[in-house]
Amino acid sequence: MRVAVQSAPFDLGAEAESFAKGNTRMGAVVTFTGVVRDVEGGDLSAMEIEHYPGMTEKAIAKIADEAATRWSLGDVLVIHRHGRLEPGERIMMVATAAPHRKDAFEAAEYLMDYLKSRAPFWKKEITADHTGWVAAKDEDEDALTRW
Amino acid sequence: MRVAVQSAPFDLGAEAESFAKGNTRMGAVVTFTGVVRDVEGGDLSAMEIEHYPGMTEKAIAKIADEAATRWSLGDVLVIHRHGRLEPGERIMMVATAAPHRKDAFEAAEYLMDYLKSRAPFWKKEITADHTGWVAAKDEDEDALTRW
Amino acid sequence: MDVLYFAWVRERIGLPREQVDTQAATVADLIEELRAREDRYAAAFEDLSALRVALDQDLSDFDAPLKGVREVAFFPPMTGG
Amino acid sequence: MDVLYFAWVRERIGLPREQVDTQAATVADLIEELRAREDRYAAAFEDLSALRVALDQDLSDFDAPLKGVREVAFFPPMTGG
Repeated sequence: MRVAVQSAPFDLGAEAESFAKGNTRMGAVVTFTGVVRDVEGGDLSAMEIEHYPGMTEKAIAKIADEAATRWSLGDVLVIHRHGRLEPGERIMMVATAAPHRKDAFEAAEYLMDYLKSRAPFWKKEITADHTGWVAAKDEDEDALTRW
Repeated sequence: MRVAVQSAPFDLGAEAESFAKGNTRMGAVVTFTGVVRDVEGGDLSAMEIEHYPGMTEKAIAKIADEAATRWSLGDVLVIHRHGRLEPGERIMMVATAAPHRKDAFEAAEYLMDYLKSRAPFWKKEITADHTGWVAAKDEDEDALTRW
Repeated sequence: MDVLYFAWVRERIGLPREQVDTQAATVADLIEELRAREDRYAAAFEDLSALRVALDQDLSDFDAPLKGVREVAFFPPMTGG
Repeated sequence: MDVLYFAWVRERIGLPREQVDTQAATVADLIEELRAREDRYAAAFEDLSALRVALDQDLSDFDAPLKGVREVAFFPPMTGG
């Protein structure tokens, strides 16, 4: 398991390749990558991601550990950026490796659902004429009831 | 949408990177990669994948089209190899890009479920002392009832 | 009409494709004709529940009509992915 | 005890962390003390349903005891991923 919380960009291709290379005895590898989308209207100039150093790493590790107890997993990778990101930049990725596809998919979705609402990150959107914190969505909180 | 049916290996890192790069207005990118696992007992020497040239491409395109009508998707990629593969080699990958993670995940799972049971590929396992066609699993057929 | 065989159906029959001259109205009728030919066909078509059929490269059913069809393929349940 | 603020809680209060000398028994008691200090605190703690709390870097509840706790953090619902 590897958890990285960083301001630097990450190389999706290299991360996916090296994760899969380290898990050739697993039948299924799933990756999820989150990208900064432009807001409605198309005038997002940047997104700023604040986090809680210390707690962030612990919270993510706890989520990944829980996933490993729920599914048969060979490996988990979580990378999450903080700081200033521009539209089109990649915010974060998770990767899961499992003997079977169902475990790899479900564990990746579980990680995403919990990272959204239980890891201490806060997003701020900066547009030409406005700056505002992104509100948590009810649907993200509701997604947790699935597990 | 890109569908590739090929005997040559594919470069997961490069494919994931280029797929994500082409979809920076999508918030979510999911990839699934299938890997040749060793069989129980650990003596798989190779897997041979037969397919139905002509029908394969059509069947995959139909599955991908259906996914695009069911979910809000920006893009779909399917690569599936045929011929001889050794343990640890990558058999296939799918990638989906969508505005939201739920669509990207569900569409990728849908593609996988249908590729398993509705695209004309057949796997043969070759071990030191045995050669045999992989039997379709009831659970793979059952997986389709979810959709 | 072109008849194609894949995986163990191909192995049992011993060839990947052949031209078949037939007046069979449905897939099931064609299977009856093939079964009657030789043991290897009878062996391949022994258990229809273990077989699938595609007509002109689209999955179909055993009771589907063959009128206008140019390519019939028989194979076991697929195991892709 | 160290008290940390994140996102708009930090912006409303105007600082990211401070040392607070308190005998508050629970998180809710600590919030009452902070609210009473100044308007900016009252503004930050106006709507508790919009706030979350972590004790020593673990998510917790407003009625949790503060005994033995070294670090309390207040922040809005998280929006990671």
